Amino acid sequence: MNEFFAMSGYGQYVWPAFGIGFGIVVLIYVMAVSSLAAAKQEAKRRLEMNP
Amino acid sequence: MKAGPLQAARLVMVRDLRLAFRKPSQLLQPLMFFMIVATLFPLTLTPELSRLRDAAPGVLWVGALLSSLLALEFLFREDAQDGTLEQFALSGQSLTWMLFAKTCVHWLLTGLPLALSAPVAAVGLGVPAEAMWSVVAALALGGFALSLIGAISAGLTLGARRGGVLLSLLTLPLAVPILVFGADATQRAITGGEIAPPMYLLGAIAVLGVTLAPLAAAAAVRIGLE
Amino acid sequence: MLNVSGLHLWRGDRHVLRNVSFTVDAGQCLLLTGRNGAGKTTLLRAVAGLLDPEQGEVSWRGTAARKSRGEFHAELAYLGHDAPLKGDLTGRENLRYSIGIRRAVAANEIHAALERTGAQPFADRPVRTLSAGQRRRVALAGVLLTGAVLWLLDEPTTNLDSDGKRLVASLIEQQLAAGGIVVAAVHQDLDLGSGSVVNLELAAA
Amino acid sequence: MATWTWFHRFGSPPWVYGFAARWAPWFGGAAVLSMLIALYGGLILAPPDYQQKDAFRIVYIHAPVATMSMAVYSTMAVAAAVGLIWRMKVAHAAAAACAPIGAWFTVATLATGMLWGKPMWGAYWVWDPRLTSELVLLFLYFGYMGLRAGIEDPQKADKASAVLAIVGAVNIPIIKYSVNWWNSLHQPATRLIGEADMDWSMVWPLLLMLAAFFLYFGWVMLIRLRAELLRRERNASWVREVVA
Repeated sequence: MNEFFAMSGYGQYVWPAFGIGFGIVVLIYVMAVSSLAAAKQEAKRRLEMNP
Repeated sequence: MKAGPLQAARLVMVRDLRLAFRKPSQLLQPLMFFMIVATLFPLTLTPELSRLRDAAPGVLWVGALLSSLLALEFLFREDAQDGTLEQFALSGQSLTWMLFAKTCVHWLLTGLPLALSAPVAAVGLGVPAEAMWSVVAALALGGFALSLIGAISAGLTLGARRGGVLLSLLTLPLAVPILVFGADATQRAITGGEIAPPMYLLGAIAVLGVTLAPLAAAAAVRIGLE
Repeated sequence: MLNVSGLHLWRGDRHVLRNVSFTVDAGQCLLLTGRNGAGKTTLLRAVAGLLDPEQGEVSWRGTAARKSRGEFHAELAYLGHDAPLKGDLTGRENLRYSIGIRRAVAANEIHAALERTGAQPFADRPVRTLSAGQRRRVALAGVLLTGAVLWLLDEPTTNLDSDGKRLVASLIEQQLAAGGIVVAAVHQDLDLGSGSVVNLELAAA
Repeated sequence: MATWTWFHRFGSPPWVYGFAARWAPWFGGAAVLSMLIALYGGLILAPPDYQQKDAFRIVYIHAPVATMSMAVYSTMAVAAAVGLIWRMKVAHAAAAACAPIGAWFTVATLATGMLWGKPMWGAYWVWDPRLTSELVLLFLYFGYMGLRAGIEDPQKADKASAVLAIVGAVNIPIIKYSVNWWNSLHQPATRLIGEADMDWSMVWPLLLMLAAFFLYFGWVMLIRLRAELLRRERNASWVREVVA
């Protein structure tokens, strides 16, 4: 197992690369969802303001 | 009798040149800016000509780009504010040709004088005398391409708030090829190499720019006038 | 000749033009009235083709203006709120260039037009030294010089004295008598003695 | 006839909104599943590279995000052109939805490229032509988003940014060519992976990961598209029905 995480000595590069890469993948998703939620919220607010 | 598109373009050029010469102080600003930039490099880098010579292409081209950007902001903005650009768009004439004319004037007033006076700055950067013609030719051609690219971003930022910084943000990435080929031509001129290959590429970009940039600028200006 | 049908236009969040339709024929004048913000300027700019309506169409001589923009604009003169003049040029120079890009124009023609609008006395001063009313007179001379059939005028009498208001009215009358069309946004009455005048009141959005 | 109906449907915001809502979960599920399989294949099943040892495994994240950074720009430019030519609101909304996604993919490309560069070149940043092009691409995205943010009127912002996207798309090949030219003057070409001698067990996880990222892009793009449509159509009656 340790051998797997060591990545033949390149672990300090491989894991951050995957971490940042998939971190951004998650980030893009979270931002998309929150942008949709914000747009819905805004539309609801307008609906309540002038029904 | 309706005027032809070339007649209209010629009149726009005459008008813009006349307007520019009514304000001679503003006319010289890009040139002076370029000279100051070129002076700052020896002061911050090294006074040794042999080392400055290596940096010379970069200094000349970054300086040219920045001073071209400086004047770009006024390319369409004043005409848009006083309503004359709107009248161009409603004249029944090709806006593309008229904007091409304005872009040519921008080059005549910034790119060309800058290229012609570049030897003064180049001497101070240790560029050998025999390279001067090539330096001038590359800056003149590259400056023309820069003006064409810049016309698109100047049109696009017409409708934007804080147009100044945005204008640079839009123009700089698009100008990368011009800088690369231009600086390479200058580099080759300084080291006594063959400048034809990068000059051909610079020429190709200018030709592409002449055919496409005024069209894009006209589309951008029409959007900006809305 | 000028036919506008079912125009809808939004500016950001405001539905400014709601289903505006009208037809104006040769020799007719359309006066647009309505409160500030009712969309008079927007309508004029949409007719001129400066704004892109969401829905609806402007057609000129039976063809969509958007499709034959060059021909339409060659027959159109648009005068907005501010006189479209360069401050560093004289009135005469301004006209030489702004008309020159449209058609070949002789110096005596410009002179005659400036005489008609009473702008001749100050036509050789830089425009930035002129008053707003004087600029408007220079700009009106420009409208005359275009020789356009269709005039779109946005508040043509602003900044003009009573003398100037009469001038605008008589220019419009002459344009109508010659078979032209005028669409003007106004908020005070224009005393048009002759010619057929139609009113269109825009409701505030 | 059939294509025309399709074209018409994609021009209708409520239809596209519903379509996006229905399809996004499928894209999402397929993307996550294939990403996990590809990760297993890339990190565990694939043998280490004979030269780069295990460092080569960065390819499984770097290559997909790099591909996407370009693919998203192309999608954006095509959508922008469709919006401009056929005056299609949905296409403009799609272009707007692409920009932040593409910019983040570009950031990911630069970050993973730097982490790969350190063991291979001995420095986090080397002016490698591919990384340099990515950097310029990031500036293009910044310019696009800056222009959008700088123009208040949404329709005007749509049209102006569409012109910029098209100009950028024409320029990208020229930029790439110029950067390659510039690089060849100063240093011999560097290659991050020996593309020629990859074993199949190394290749399939890469291909699967690429497919996974395309699906993932479809997923997040559909979500963002819905948000853009809601914002643009906030006065339309269908929006009232959707949120009520």
